[in-house]
Amino acid sequence: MTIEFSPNKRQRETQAMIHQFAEGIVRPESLKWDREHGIPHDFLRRIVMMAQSMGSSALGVNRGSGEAEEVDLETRKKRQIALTTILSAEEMSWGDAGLLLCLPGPGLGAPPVRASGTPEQRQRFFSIFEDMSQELRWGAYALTEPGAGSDVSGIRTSCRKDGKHWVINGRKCFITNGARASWNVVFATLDPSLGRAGHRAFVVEKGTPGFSVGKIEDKMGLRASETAELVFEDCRVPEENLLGGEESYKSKEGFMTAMKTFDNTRPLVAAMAIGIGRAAYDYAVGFVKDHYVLSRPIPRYAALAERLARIGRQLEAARMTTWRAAWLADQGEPNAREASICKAMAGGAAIRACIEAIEICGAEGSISGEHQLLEKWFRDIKVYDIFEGTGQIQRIVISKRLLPDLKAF
Amino acid sequence: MTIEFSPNKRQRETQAMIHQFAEGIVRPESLKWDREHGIPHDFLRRIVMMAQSMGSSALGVNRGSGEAEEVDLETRKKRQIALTTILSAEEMSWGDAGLLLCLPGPGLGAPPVRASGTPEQRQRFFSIFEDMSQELRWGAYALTEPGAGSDVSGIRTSCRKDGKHWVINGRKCFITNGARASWNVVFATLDPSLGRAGHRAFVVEKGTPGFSVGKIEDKMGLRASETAELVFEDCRVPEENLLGGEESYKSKEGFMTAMKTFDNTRPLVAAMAIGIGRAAYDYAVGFVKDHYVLSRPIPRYAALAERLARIGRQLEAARMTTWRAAWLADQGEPNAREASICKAMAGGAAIRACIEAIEICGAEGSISGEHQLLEKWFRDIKVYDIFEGTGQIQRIVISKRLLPDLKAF
Amino acid sequence: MIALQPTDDQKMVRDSVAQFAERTLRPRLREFERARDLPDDVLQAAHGMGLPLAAFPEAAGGSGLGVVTQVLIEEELAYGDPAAPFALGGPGAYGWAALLFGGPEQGKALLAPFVGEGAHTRVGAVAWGEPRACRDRGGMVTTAERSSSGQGWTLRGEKAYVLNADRAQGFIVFAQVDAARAWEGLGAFVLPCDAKGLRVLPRLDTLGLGAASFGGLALDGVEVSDDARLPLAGDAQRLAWFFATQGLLVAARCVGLARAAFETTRDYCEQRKAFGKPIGHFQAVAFTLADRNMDLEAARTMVWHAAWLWDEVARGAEGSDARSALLHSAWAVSFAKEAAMRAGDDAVQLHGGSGFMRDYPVEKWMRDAKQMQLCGMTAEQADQLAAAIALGRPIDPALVLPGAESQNVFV
Amino acid sequence: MIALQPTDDQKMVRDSVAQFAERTLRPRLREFERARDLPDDVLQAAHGMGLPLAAFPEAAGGSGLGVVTQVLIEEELAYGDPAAPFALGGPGAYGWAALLFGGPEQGKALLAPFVGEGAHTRVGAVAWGEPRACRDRGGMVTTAERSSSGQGWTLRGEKAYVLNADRAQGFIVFAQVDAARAWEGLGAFVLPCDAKGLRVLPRLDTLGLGAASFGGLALDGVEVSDDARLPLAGDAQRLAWFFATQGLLVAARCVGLARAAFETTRDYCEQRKAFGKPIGHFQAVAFTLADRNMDLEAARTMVWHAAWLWDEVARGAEGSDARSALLHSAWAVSFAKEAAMRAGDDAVQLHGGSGFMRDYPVEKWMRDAKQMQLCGMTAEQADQLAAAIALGRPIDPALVLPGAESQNVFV
Repeated sequence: MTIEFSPNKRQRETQAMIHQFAEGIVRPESLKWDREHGIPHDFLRRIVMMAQSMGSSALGVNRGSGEAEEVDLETRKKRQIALTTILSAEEMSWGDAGLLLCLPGPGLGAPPVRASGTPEQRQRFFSIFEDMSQELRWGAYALTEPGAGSDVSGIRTSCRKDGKHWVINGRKCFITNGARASWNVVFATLDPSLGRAGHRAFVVEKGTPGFSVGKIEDKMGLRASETAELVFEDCRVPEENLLGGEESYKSKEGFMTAMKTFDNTRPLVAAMAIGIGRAAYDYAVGFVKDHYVLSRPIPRYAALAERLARIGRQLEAARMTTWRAAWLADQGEPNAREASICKAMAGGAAIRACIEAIEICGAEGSISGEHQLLEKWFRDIKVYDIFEGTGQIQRIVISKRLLPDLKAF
Repeated sequence: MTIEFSPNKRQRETQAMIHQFAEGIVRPESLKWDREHGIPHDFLRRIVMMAQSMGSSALGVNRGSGEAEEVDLETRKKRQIALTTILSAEEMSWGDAGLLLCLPGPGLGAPPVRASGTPEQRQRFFSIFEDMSQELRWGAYALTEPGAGSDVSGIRTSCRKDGKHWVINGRKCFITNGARASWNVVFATLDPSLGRAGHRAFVVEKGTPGFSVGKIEDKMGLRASETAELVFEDCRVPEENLLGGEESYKSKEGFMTAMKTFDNTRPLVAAMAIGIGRAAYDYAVGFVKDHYVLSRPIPRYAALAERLARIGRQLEAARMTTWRAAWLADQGEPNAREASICKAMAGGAAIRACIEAIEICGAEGSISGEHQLLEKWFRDIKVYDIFEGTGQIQRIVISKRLLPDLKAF
Repeated sequence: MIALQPTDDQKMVRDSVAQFAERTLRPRLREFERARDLPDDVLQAAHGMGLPLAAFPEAAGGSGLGVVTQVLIEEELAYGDPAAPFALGGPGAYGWAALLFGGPEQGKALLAPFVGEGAHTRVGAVAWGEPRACRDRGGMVTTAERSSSGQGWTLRGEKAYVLNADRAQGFIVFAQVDAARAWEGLGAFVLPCDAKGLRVLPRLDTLGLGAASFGGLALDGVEVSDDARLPLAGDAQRLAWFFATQGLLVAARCVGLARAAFETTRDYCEQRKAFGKPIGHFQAVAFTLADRNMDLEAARTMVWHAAWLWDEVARGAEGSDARSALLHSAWAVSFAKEAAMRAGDDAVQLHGGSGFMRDYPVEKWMRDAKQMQLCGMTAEQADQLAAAIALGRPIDPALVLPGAESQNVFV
Repeated sequence: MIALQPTDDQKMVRDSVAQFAERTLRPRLREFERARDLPDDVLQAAHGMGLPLAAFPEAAGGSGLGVVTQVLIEEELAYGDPAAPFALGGPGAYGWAALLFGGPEQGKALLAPFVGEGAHTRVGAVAWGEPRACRDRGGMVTTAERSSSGQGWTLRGEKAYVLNADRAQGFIVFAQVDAARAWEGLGAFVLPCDAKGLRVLPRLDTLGLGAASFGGLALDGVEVSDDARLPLAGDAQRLAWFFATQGLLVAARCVGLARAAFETTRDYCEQRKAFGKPIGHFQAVAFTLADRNMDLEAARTMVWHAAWLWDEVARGAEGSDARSALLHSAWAVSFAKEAAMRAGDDAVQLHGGSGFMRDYPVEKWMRDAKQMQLCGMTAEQADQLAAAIALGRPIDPALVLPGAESQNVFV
């Protein structure tokens, strides 16, 4: 082993390719998508084609999560899958964070299916994404409920066995791509009093009787991305869609699956946040270069420089912890604490970056227009310190690992 | 009523007088006291004489707490006792915070005796401070124990009645002037299991059998002030020294006395902290004026200005909340939340002020020498966010008043 | 004397505004945002209460209630909807500029249209900002040149970040009169909205305060007479004075926003349960609420303090002094603006996922808070002002006044 | 490739230093502070391990282990006692300056005395800072003038904030050679401690790092020969390079201090009980620990990153680039220095009253942290450096280099 900080050749190429794509093709459309609350399917289709044509982890983010099989540790180490994914994710969301969430594919539904699905289920639910030339498809992850956000163990959506089906009743909210998804991984409980042991995860397919889509959320930001409410009224799910099959629930698996997903996705979300923060930082740097006559002394220069430097270093700090969490994942080492650290740092740093970048640009920074996406990033970023576990939740995770005797607050 | 921010004539005179005294007489000695761990008695005597000669609340701080009787609300409103006290305290501790703690008089022992003492006790314990021309005298307040700091309800020092005496056993620590005090107000418990109801407060006089002084603390700062450990081994206190007499303990009084003291003293401590913070701020301003050639552009000027302004405004913010807490006290209105707010803000702001002031002055700011007290203030200030309730404790108090249902964490 | 309680008269004004804010503004703030305007009934009500003229001297047709009363009003209005005080119209900054740079007489004349019948439809605006920095010197790109006739002035250039640009009947436009004197060589000119050569630029789409209108002006050789020039707009001290007072009013609105965000969030944290208890009963959440409550108490008292100093200056009280009023305004502005941003940010944070949804007001308040930081005077400019005073330095317009190379702000 | 684990060799070095730090330094840190020095046995042990020469190139008599290994060592030493790495003696900054401004040959010659027998008693020092700003121009007050003979130089002035001034056998002194060129007109001169006209000023009494010696020099017409001047000290880029690398080593020490404060405090919070449970089990306390732990992880990785970049530059790796090394050093310096200050501050805070007492190490760490912020390069200078690079601006010595008008630092 050694200490090195240079992405390998393939990673650098991927970064460069995505950056070019983000700058030249994504950014010019970004504001339109935000205002029209969505991204045209033909645009998404072009991306999918592009990715496929280039094969490899061209759109690392998407592909990284798109594989049906857990890869063995050696390949993982060799390909640095987690690292490659976060490097791509930062570039991607530097271009537009909404697009990244809209990308066709199993998305956040992938990790639980891959981690806990039976071979048959993995085959069945991943295969639909192999050819999307005719139709785009999505998978989604439905855990949050009106009454259970940070406290995932508090879910009330119920499930009971009835013959060869499971009957699900309840509501899920804030589900990314939940309405367009071909299937949602839905968490429910046999009996709240059983706590985590009572949890079950199901793959609920579009069109399942009793499953309907509630309201589509009107959000502060990420408005190109669909956030849906899912309604389950005596929704009958065939037993073969119980994730992992009956057997696997002898242990706490059900709930652990949810958690596992978080450990995998927190560095990814951190990288996305850093991408937005960096976009704001780059914008501010560019603004200063364009708007100020730097050839002569700017009275406020020193104060301005300090602001810029603070943004830059906070983002770099978050980036380094994110690299670390991902690197550990690729080493097959536990990284729960590190994953929470990078998520918490990235959320905070990126929000500060957007708040401060607007301050640097002054009134101009608050205006929405072509090539003026700063105000959009300000609207997009805030949720990155909330979903996949708020900053508070991350600190709870970290605390528990720092203080072994600490069970709960 | 009205909204006004001008101290009255008498308050302004007092401020000016103390400021002059602090600058001309106190500051030049300050470092010596710090290094020699004390202030010569003849110097303290001079101050006492001075104060008496000038009568009035010349040394508001000391006198404010020196009166045996609770003044009635009307006089209180008219004389603005609390406000006058904090205005004086800020000036005083701008000069030297240690001196303020060393001033002869009942000090922090005064509030509980005044609030809960019987007329006879008030007479007996306050009278000794009337004439200190021959001998300087102190009172002190002994609550904290090695095992009970923030958690004052956790005291273990025990007391039991034995004939006409109370027998006290235990240790008190971090007691300001505890060793030199003619009497200490000591909190003990009949039985920890009784909780607050079991608490009793005693006035333990110097020389009481079984009472001895443990180690004198070697501290980060405030080194001119004496911080003592007090040891009670079968210490026999005459029953007439039970503060308030048996009767008064039918209720939770005992513990409430301790709390009452805090409500009274928190704005005072806040003002002291602001005084130190302002000393650091003024030093930094003066340093910039002296060391920089302001007649020509200073490249770092804008960054420097921001630092200075931040210090100034944080201190002003703390000052305003302190004025508010004291003003409420003078109005006879409850001010527990406001008292904790100003204590928490002042501690934080003053510490930042000292940290940042040194940063502004650079290496020079870290050097100890005549007219170079910045490093001393840095050492003095930290404890102001700790004693009389840490910043965390203040926030607990505030939280409970913001969230009525919240009983404890 | 030190006293921290409004007079009975002030209480009465404040309470009636508070009622207006709670009953009329708060329930409709999303409606205003979508409409990008305040409806006529709201404007009439506000003007009926005399809010836009409260602080102006009686001599100039105002109610002469002073700045302290004004900040009490601003806090309540912003508590209802932070965008409302920006969208209310009336003389606003135009009125303050008229008095400050025109003097009492001219000021009175310029304020006249805003008094009495139908005043609620009248709006004044100040055009200060510019889109780009002047490349070759300090000061502004927009110029005012002596007309060929030797009489009157000709204005050329583009003004930006003008509040109510598309609603105002009258503008006070700042332009460079004497290029050589840079920031010291500015002039202020009164223009009617129908002046020949004056074009109002398209309204801007902003991050927050959606009900308020922000825009700009194009000046293609606008001719004005000599008496359209306000005589006192030349000196930096007075300009700093103008921006500090405008900033202070915005600071008061920041206090209102911070209070709205704090109270709404506290209530949410009392009701919302997680892990078996109200989230407010977790220390990390409770302490955040405590910190925001501290911000609020401090910011309000600082704003009161600065406002009181201005009233003292106005009535020429013994020992009163504009520099001290400037210093305390600067402190209040930077503290209150940052406090409002923290309040909005934490409000969304503590609401969790719901905070990000437009069903709740907190995401709007977070956007409004950021937008407000860019109105009147920024925290950075205020800090520069405070430091200059603390150091006994002359006020450097290039640091303290808004501009492409300090920070542009909406006026 | 991205990899974040020391090599086996690096681990071996780090572990042995860690052992030294825990067994020899930590238990005696108050002893060192009172003695205001490190005792001979400690110096011998450290030099026996080759610590002072670890990073210097083999060609110059060093161990050639590189900067990454050096920062691993610095962290461990500071973890033992933050003052130790400053008080260890050896070539230190003198060695770095010799190589950087003298070039490989002269550098090697100047480093020679620090290699081999009895080296542990030898100390080098760099005299950069000055007590007062130059009134009439940028640059330094201390001058180096051509001697009347036309041969050699004469140095006049006063140098301040010199680490090990009273211990060094040799100095590298910076002085103004060409007044007209201000910061670009500096020269560096090698002086023996017994040079005629050189007076070592009394040791200073500082806030923290008590075991380290800080002082100054008076130069009353010190004559030096031509070859005493280091040829490459002229350009600002190289000077920034020097301070950035020195700052990076201090940043590594900040990481060590932060780790010591964090671990000690975490343990305290696990044991200390209040309200019936360990105080660490209250969210406000636990989250503070979590935040300091985040600081620590981030700061360390940032320091590694910058150090790795310098090693890449040193070995002329493809695509390596000093500007990027400067940028990452600047980020690491400002982040680590602020992280250390937060760590010290919170350590005292969470220890409560005990934290204020000298029976516990935390109050010392808080003072040391503040002192360290003023060594090598300040966070403010680092931020100015980082911003200049981000903006593609030339590096302004008046903003980035220590000086009476930026911030003096101890070198």
